[in-house]
Amino acid sequence: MTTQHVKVTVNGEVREADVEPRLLLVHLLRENFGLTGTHVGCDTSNCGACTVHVNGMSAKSCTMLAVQADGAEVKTIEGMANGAALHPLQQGFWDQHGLQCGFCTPGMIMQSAWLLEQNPDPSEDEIRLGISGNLCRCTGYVNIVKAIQQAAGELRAADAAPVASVTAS
Amino acid sequence: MTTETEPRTSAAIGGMGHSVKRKEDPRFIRGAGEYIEDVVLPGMLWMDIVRTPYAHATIKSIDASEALKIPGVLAVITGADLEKAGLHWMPTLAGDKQMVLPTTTVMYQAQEVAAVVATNRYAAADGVAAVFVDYEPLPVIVDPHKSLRPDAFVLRPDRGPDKANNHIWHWESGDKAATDAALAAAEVRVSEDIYIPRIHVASIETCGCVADWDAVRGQLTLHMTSQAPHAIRTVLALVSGLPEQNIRVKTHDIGGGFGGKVPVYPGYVLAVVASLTVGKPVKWIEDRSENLQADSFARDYHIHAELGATKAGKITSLKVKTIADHGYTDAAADPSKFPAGLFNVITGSYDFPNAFVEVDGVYTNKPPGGVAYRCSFRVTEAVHAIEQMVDILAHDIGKDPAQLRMENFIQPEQFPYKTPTGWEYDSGNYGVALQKAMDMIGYADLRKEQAEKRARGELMGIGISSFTEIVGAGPSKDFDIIGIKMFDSCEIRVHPTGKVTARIGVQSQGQGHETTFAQIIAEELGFDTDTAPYGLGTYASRSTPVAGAATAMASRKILDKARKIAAHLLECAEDDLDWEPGKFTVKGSPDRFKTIQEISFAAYTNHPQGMEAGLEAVDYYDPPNLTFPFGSYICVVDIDKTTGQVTVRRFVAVDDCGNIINPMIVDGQIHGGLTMGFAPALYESITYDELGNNQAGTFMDYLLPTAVETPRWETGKTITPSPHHPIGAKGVGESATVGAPPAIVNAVVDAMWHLGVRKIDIPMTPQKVWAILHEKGVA
Amino acid sequence: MEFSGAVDIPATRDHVFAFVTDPNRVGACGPGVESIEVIDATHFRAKAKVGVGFITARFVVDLEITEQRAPDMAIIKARGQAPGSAVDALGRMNLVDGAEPGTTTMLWAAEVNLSGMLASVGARMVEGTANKMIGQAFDCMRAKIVAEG
Amino acid sequence: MIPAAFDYVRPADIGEALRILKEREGEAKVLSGGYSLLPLLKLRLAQPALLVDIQALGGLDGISRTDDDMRIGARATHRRILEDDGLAAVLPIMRDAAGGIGDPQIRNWGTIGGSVAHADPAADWPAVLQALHASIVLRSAGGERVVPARGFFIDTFQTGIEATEILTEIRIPLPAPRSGGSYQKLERRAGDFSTVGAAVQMTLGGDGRIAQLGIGLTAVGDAPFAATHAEDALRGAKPGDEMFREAAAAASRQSRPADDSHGPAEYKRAMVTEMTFRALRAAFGRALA
Repeated sequence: MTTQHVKVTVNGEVREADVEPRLLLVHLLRENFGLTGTHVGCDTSNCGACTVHVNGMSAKSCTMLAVQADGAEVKTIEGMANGAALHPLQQGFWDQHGLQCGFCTPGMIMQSAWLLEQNPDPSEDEIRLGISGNLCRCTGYVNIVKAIQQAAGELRAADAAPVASVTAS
Repeated sequence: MTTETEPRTSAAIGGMGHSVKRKEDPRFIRGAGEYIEDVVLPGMLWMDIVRTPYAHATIKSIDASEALKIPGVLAVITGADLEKAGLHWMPTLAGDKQMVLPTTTVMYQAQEVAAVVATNRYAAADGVAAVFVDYEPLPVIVDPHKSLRPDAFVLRPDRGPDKANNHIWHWESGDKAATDAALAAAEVRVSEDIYIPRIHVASIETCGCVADWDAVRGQLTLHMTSQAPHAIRTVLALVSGLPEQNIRVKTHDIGGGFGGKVPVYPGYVLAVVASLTVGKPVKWIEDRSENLQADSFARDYHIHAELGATKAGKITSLKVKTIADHGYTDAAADPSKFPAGLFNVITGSYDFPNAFVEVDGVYTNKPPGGVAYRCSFRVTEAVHAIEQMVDILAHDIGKDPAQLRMENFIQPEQFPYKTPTGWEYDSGNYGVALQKAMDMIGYADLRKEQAEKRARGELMGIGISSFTEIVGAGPSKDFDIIGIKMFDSCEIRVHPTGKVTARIGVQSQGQGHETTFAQIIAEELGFDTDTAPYGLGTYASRSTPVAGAATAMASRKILDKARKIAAHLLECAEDDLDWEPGKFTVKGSPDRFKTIQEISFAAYTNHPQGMEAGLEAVDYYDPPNLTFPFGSYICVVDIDKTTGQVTVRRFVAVDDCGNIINPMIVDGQIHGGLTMGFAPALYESITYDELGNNQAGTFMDYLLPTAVETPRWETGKTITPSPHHPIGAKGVGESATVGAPPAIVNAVVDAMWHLGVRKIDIPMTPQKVWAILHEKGVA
Repeated sequence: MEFSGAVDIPATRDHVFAFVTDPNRVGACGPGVESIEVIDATHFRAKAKVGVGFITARFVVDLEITEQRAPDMAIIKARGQAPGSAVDALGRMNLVDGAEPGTTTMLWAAEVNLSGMLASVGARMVEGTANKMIGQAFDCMRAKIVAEG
Repeated sequence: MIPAAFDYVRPADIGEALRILKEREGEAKVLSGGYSLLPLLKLRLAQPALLVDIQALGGLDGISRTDDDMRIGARATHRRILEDDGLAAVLPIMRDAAGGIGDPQIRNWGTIGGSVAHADPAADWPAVLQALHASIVLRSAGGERVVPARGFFIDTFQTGIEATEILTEIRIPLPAPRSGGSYQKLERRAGDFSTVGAAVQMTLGGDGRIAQLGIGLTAVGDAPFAATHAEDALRGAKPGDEMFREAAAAASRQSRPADDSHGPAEYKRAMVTEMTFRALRAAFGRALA
């Protein structure tokens, strides 16, 4: 079988692998790179559990080939926290009980992060539309919406704060 | 009954009533949960499964030669291979049997036919595509009514000449003669056929396992995503002949279960066989199509219900005849004495003397049915029927459905209440819950709005469901599964440093057990804990009612000993001590106290002479009765006449699950349960064409609701503690799934009743609603 | 799925009958047929790549002439199998004299059953596709018979 | 679900891409965003020998305006089209359609060219291009040809693209003043394929009558098609609900839906009437605005 070399910057770190062209990006992340926070839920690009960012855009990594991502910047759930400090979305999901079994959560957080980059102050309708490509079977979405709202508020506050106080914190 | 309670413990202790943040979440939000697909063992191989396109066919031959030529493919396992070892059939939890792999005949589309073992999942998939199976198709039965006809072919000749038909079992409850007499005498009779289709739990994580056979130690470890690891272990022991102590079933984080991860699927056994064959760990993870086409299903109940009442609207009798489509084998996970589960809770929240229920289980060419879908043992089916029948009666006699319910509810002073089908409801206060829901939603104003809209030709409906759930299986005199009693246990050990380890018998699938069980211990003893599992598994919302009770009882045993130690330390009599969570204080001397941490240390270092050291206790809780959570839901829908689309505008859910351990988690469970009631009401169903092809084999056609359609749930509570439960709790994870569908159905019918619409089966898809409106000349 | 139709062919019934019951001649008109293996006078096995656009599946098709009465009628059973999918078809053909002397009208009816993955995920395209393939097959037969003269 | 094996190339420029397509004619399949193709590869319903990924080809993802038309690069994503204010100002129907495709992730990666070349009868763009009388630009080693969208969609998953061609651009004639368009989609749930979709682009004449009209329908035939009977009924007519209803009924009669999980053909035909009526009304409203 022919393999191709791929080089991907994942969460800021350059990672390389020789892969079959048919290897799905999600399998490259999970099996070659050991980043198992990204999950597979449906195979048909409906559930969004595999959502990651590729070159700053949210993508369903089960519907993308590893070779398509060659040369790209990829961000996964493992890259969201800054050491011990949780990303505001991670904090929001925890505080607001925005998860139960946790399986859809990484994809949900990655999609929400992309949503808030596009629209820092979304309405509830915009949030719900923004996560319409991510299915959750446990929560009924109510607390997920609250979690995203909490994070949006926090991120806006951080943006509005003077730079000095951010660096001081 | 109250509607709110003040926590007894401080926020720092975080006992019952506190919205303690979940202890399990930090790993999940970082992507550090460990689900079954994340398990990687050294030298691990992959297994993939060849499945039949035919729903019923003879296997003429299986040719694996091309598959074995593919680089990486190591073995292909067929039914013939299993037959040599007697592994081709396995028992089901319901006492039927199921094929691991067929040797002669496939019984449903996507049934397992062969397993391919390879060095990686891509090669395994290639191997599956290269196995050539030659089939001779046979006639197919997908309709259980046809299956019962005398001229129907026999699906399961293996059951022997005594059972040469497709009828599995008959089960009945109540007094038939009295019910017939009451119905004959009734001033008003209402009868309807109600079908609840096949649905699939479709947890976002599919099923899978890693089987690891250690030939040197003779030890099999099965890593899996299962709600019932102990039942799996028992079945594996029965099938494989390995002694139970040589089998270890290890569950990891579970990406949703809802009942779908209780059964033993052939894939698990195949992975075990594969590991035994090749001597290496073997991983099998099903894909979504396999999950939707081959895993066990819920519902598929064909119900005929008849209600008798007075003209004034007092219900006098209920008679129900049901056909339960179980597919080609009865693999339900019901308690052994209850082949139709707790379906005879069908008299619901109402006080009437006569009821008779009968259910017949039937085979068809479909995958095994009868598993839960976030519901206790057929209670959803029961509630679906009674709540629709009550609404139809109300409409027929021209009485408001809320009023009719109020007039027929079992009244608070009637508890404990014996139902005509033999259940003893421990507690309830139904009218208050319904009134609260009506107040929250503004019922009277909605009825006015509806009248105005109807005058303008617009379709708006209001639907109510006042359900009674039944959870906490169960008392061991009645409840076992393949002989295993359904008690649950908790073992608590307090370490000298005041840290606690608790081992409980239930498996979390996202309900937050790590947190809520810690809260019970905090409530009882005043400290924080870590937990680990042992027991029969989580199904039927039984974690809190059964294992939660065990946890409280074990805590109380510890408290008894702690009191003795405290008396010793404080040099006083046990009776002179006051307890509050966290410390014992000498009566009248608030400065003389010992904290539970101090007592814990003393238990190992300074315990009274003659007392055994340590501080630990075990409790096997065998509940004296089940618990009966209830609630009242009200739903408002608008219907687009031109397209048939139903929109749930508002949905108020008032639940009573007794005393609440963690309000935040309870609300989360209710939101989720409501969504899994909403989904089959409007979107989800698995249908089959006449050849037995599953018509919803991917998420493109099996429609899980997204955040866009899902209503913005409004929740409220009443609190009626269970009188026999140590902490007065009941269990809540499924109530909403049970209660929600009829509220939505009733709302849709209510919107169209004036057009002559009496009922509509779920899912109420746009095309179905439109067809009705079209027939009535409205669309 | 049931399909039926009638095709006028400018050739005699004997000629048409001989053509449609000869796998080596009629085989090339089967949708996507890549090879035909004659097992005996009434049993054949074909390999065919069937699909629409770039959506295709490779089928192994077993054909059997289950009944024939020259030059009037024939019944053919076909079973095609591909990974995860199967197709079963029963075709019945009656030949009658056409309006013009020396011509034949072929009345045909087919019942086609699809099982497995294609039936589950491809339902919305199956009927139209099957209809077209059958139409193309008969057009092909007609053209070949005419070409044979 | 695992695709069958294939080779993959990512040519750096269009010349190289076209050369590869020529060399591997019949075996190669162009890969754009991948959101239509990959699910089929994973189901093994498509097994090309070679994927030619055109992501590195420059200049194919722009949206620009000439004196005559709007030009949308084949690799413009649904999201880019959704967010382009200039395009929405001229052709609001494009925003209607883009916003209803799939979900946010799919809109981030799926491209208009990919969708058009894929020709799923339930996809939205093909019907919109019918209504707009758009043209499709196809490039091969031999040069470029521009073909009308009407007639381009031959059948389910079949178009007029040759195996050696790459779809590079969509051209939409600039609408005259007093024009409006609308795309109305009926779906079972957010992110679902259309049950029925109706695209209408209308231009009013100085006399207030309908001067030009295009109607395209989604998911009710083997391929997306123009509802020419309805167009004929309305061209030159005075716009109004009654006329719209009649025309919508004509569109319905021309449609050829199949029974499937979205509903029986009868339901779909009724929905063609309803969605076409809605689109006509909305387009008319926009033409007046």
